[in-house]
Amino acid sequence: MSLLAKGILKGMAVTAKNFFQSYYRKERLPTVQYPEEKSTITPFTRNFPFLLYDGDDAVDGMRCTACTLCERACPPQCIYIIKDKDEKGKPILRPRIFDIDTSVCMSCQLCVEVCPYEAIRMDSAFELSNENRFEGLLINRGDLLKSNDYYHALNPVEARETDDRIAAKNALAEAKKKARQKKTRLAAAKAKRPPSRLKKSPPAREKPPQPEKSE
Amino acid sequence: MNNFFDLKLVELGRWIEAFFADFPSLKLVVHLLLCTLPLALSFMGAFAFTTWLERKGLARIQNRPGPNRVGIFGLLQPIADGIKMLIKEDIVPERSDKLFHFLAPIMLMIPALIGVGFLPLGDGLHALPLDSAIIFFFAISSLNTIAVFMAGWSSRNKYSLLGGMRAVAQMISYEIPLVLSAVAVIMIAGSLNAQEVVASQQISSWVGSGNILQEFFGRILGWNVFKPWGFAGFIFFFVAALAEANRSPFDLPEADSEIIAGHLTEYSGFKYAIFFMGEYISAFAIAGIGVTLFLGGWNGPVFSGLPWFVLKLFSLFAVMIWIRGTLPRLRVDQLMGYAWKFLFPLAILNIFLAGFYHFIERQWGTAIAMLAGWILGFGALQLAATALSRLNQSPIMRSKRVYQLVE
Amino acid sequence: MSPVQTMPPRGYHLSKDELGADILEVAMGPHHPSTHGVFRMDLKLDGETVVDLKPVFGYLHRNHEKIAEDISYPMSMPFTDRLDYLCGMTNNWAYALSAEKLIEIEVPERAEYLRVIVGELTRLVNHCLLIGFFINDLGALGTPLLYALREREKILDLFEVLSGARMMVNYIRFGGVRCDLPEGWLGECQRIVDAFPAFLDEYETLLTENEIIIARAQNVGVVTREEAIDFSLTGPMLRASGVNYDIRKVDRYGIYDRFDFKIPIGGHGDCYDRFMVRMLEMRESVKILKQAIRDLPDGNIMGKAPKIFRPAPGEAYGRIEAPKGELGFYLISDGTPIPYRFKVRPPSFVNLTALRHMCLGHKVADAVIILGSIDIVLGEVDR
Amino acid sequence: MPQRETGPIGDPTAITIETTIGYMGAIDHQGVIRRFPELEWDDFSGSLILSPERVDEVVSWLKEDPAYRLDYLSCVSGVDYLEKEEKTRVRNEAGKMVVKTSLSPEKMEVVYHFYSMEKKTGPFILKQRVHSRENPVVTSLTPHYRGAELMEREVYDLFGIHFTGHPDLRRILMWEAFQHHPMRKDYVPPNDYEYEPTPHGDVLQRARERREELEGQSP
Repeated sequence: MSLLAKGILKGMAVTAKNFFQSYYRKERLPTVQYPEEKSTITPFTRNFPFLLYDGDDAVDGMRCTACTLCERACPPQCIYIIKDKDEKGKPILRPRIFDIDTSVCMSCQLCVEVCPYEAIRMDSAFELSNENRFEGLLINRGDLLKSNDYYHALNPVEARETDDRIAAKNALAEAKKKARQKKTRLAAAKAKRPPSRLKKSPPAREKPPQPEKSE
Repeated sequence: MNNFFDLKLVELGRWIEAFFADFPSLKLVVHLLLCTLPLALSFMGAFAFTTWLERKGLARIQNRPGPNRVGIFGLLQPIADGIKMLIKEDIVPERSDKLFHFLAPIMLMIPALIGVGFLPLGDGLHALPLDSAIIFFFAISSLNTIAVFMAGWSSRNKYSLLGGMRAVAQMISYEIPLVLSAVAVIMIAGSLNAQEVVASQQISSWVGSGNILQEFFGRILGWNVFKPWGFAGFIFFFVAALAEANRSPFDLPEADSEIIAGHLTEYSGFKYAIFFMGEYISAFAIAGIGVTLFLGGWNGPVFSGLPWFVLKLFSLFAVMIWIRGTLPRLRVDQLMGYAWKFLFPLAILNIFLAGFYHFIERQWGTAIAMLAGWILGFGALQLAATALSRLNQSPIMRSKRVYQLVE
Repeated sequence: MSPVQTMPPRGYHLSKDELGADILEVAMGPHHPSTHGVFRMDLKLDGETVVDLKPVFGYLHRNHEKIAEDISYPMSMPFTDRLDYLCGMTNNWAYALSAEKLIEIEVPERAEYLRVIVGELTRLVNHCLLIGFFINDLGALGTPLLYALREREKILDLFEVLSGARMMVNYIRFGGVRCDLPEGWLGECQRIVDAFPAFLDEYETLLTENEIIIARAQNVGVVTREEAIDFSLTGPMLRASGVNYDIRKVDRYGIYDRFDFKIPIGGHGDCYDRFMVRMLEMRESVKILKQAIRDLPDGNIMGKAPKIFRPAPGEAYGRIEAPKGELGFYLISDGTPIPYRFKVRPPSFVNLTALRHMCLGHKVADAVIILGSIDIVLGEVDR
Repeated sequence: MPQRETGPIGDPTAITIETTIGYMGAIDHQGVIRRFPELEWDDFSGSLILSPERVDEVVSWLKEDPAYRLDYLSCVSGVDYLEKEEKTRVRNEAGKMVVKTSLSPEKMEVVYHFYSMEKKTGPFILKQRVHSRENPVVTSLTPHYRGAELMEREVYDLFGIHFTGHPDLRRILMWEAFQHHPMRKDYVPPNDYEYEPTPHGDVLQRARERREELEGQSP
């Protein structure tokens, strides 16, 4: 160590520069003062999942069909689904209970990726503190359901793409249905078939692709 | 001349004392209180302000805003901290030596406050105007070694013990270059009296002359730091003072990345606050004696007295903060080696240089002496420093490293 | 090379009787400011000198391997983020690489470029943080650390825009990457990469010539070339000892053979070399990034990955040059969608083997910086 | 043949660093088979299967032989095989892969991945196999590669495989008082967690059921 400690003086010049520049240069003072100002949340930020519904009524417009694909794909197993039934006990393609335990959820987005109905998306809300650490962090169906408009506000690009995809899928399903109807009509005209067969083919929109049991 | 502020303060003191003129027994008490209480309170206030200054300064160096929640610019942060410290639980380790654990912060606080009393704050503002103030100051300030070791030993914590051991080794070692660099000043000033040391640091032939320019520079150029031996001595003194006050880069006793907080590990709440305050006030005291010895004390152009002293004190502290924000810490063996193998010989050499400079100054007059002194003094010091650092460094560190970039 | 003695001969072992003094046993950790997590070193000190050191692991042990052997292959991907939680991208990549070896999926070119971009950004992130903490261990009060964090933050923001999360990215998939770049991302990335060398210059002015850092870090914790290979050290630690071995160059996984970059090699194998090798590596990463951004082709981002990942029975060992060293995943498949054996070869865990050897005979303060220079993350050491 | 770096550490000028390095070369397995014809060579995984007695001899040969110079031990992993009916793909006389069902006995393996830093080749896989799960004992490679020390300790801890010749064989990730070896396939996690009522319990129960269901499936 020489008396003229060159390296030390150089370092001190750097810190002095930083000290003074922090008063007039933005990049030298990047702190965000949290409660007053919030750092910009990008549309792609993911935090916890939410469920999408179309239209105005949250329950009727629900896209989720309770196929439990997301439940199976969830690595920490924090999704909990029970299928809905109508009064007669017949299953309806929609969850009666859809819970996500946010204290367990690790925001991995695998549920979003496996969902074939584009029904589940990631929210970027991050202020989720709660007084009750058990029930408070368990988000149920009512709180999870958000409208498509909310999704459009959250991430317009992706939401538009999703809408286009669904529209295309619906159109395809519609076309198929029409074709099938036409075919069956033709077939019915040609040869008499038992009506039960007709009844058996449900509209393609509601038919889930075979859930991958092994996944 | 312009030490108006100091004179008013002294007058105020006399005025208050005058109320008790009829009660001889009370008079002494009041006199003592007037000497000590404002001093203690103002230094505690300065401590509070400095914690804010340090946090803010460090934060700005580190590109963050620092405390800004309590009060404007976070100025009330020290008060909030104080309240927090007061209401915190005081945890004493189960198997600690409780008496010494309790006494250690007090033991640190007392010599720090006494040391402050020796500082000549202004013209006539001097709580303990002893003739041998400087030697007393060094004697008293070395007592905090004991306090730190008490804290380290009584906590019954291995980190505390390590910190205490480091503190003893470090403080005793750095006492020597500290005092030796002060010896040069005392030798030239010819007195151990702090006020006389301050008075010696103005060019007396210029100061009383009435010429504005001479008046102005007479009060600056006389400072010891503007003499070759004084400049070198100031650096030695400052380095040793950093070590004495446990400031970075010599904060080994409380090295947080190695031994957690050293002797402070087992302290919490109010005791910790006292410890903290004691360390800051001893840092103040040692910076104050540095101001007195090398930076001309309360001397200054335009006006002299307390404001100049405060200004110099805080500037010195700002440099300490700046250093703290920049430098990493030395290792314990390097620290000791630096004191004994580097600072100590250089400080001794510096005493001889001071005598030499003083001699030629008297013989040939100031201008030639300054030139010759600067050249010769600096040449000698630089030569010695280079030689010492060469001797102390291992050859592996001397070579410049080259890194190869390969495919 | 003859078989070396198992216990290092360096340092010294003194009994209480030999010295006539007490040996102080200090448990440094698990809650210690500079053990970088919950790690413990049981030190035996003679004064300040380390005479014996025992690393103690397992405070963060989650048994990641056991968890992964219970769930299907793709479901382990988010868990790999949590291994070395500073470098989620490279962990993803290493796992994807091993799984792709197992089932032989073609990765499209654009995805390979994206992997290189995020992988090298991760290297910047990790080295920034490591160097900051290393200097912090040396005792600088946070200033270099905070400068490094300032720069790291910008890259983490990029990651957030790209993948949705700053650290737990979960971005790379078997056969590609999860999503394509958002609009404007590449420009922003280019801007940050272009500005990065300025930061490195400032940082080097601040640190590399500092006499205290030189005195503290040089000749401390020396690992010679032969020892480094013998200890299975990898990454910057190995290269600081003078071994030219970078898996990016040796294996040329992904598309690393297309880029022009060099490997910095240290000559002394001490803490200062490890620090400098990382500094230089960052510059090389910037070089790679510039080339990758320039050459990024259009096209698919996902290869033809099967929907159900069910590899044939077999085994695969894939390794990449993660910022900390060789990160390997050893997968054994028994034909089910669940891995039969899932083994992580964590670089920082293996690098810790040399800790005791490096620390013996040095001071306590050196033990701290040696640990800092190894660059450990306890999520990875304990898994 | 790249020149090997020589010279003492501490002298940067003494280091000559090879300027070109090629792709990672594959290791010529035939040489090993020629040298140790009696050893079992698993063509399927490309690995040499050893019984613990031969380890010292084989490994020191691999390390010293100029054609191999396996100086770098990359990874040590334990594998636990329960006794089970196994379907293996084998090549029949016609050269076609057919699935053959056989009862594979219980065994434990320690898998070593070697590379050569000098020759930039690898990996070479070596498996130490023991046919006992009760008290498996294999030979430690730590005397040959000090890098194996912690990795072998980990295998010992998680699989319960003893390494003879290991200097410091203690548990590493689990605590000393822990009884079991959690990475073994028949390890059942004890149900002694600090229990707190969580709404998550049902989910976990269903996950467990599904796992059992999955495990019941065959490929």
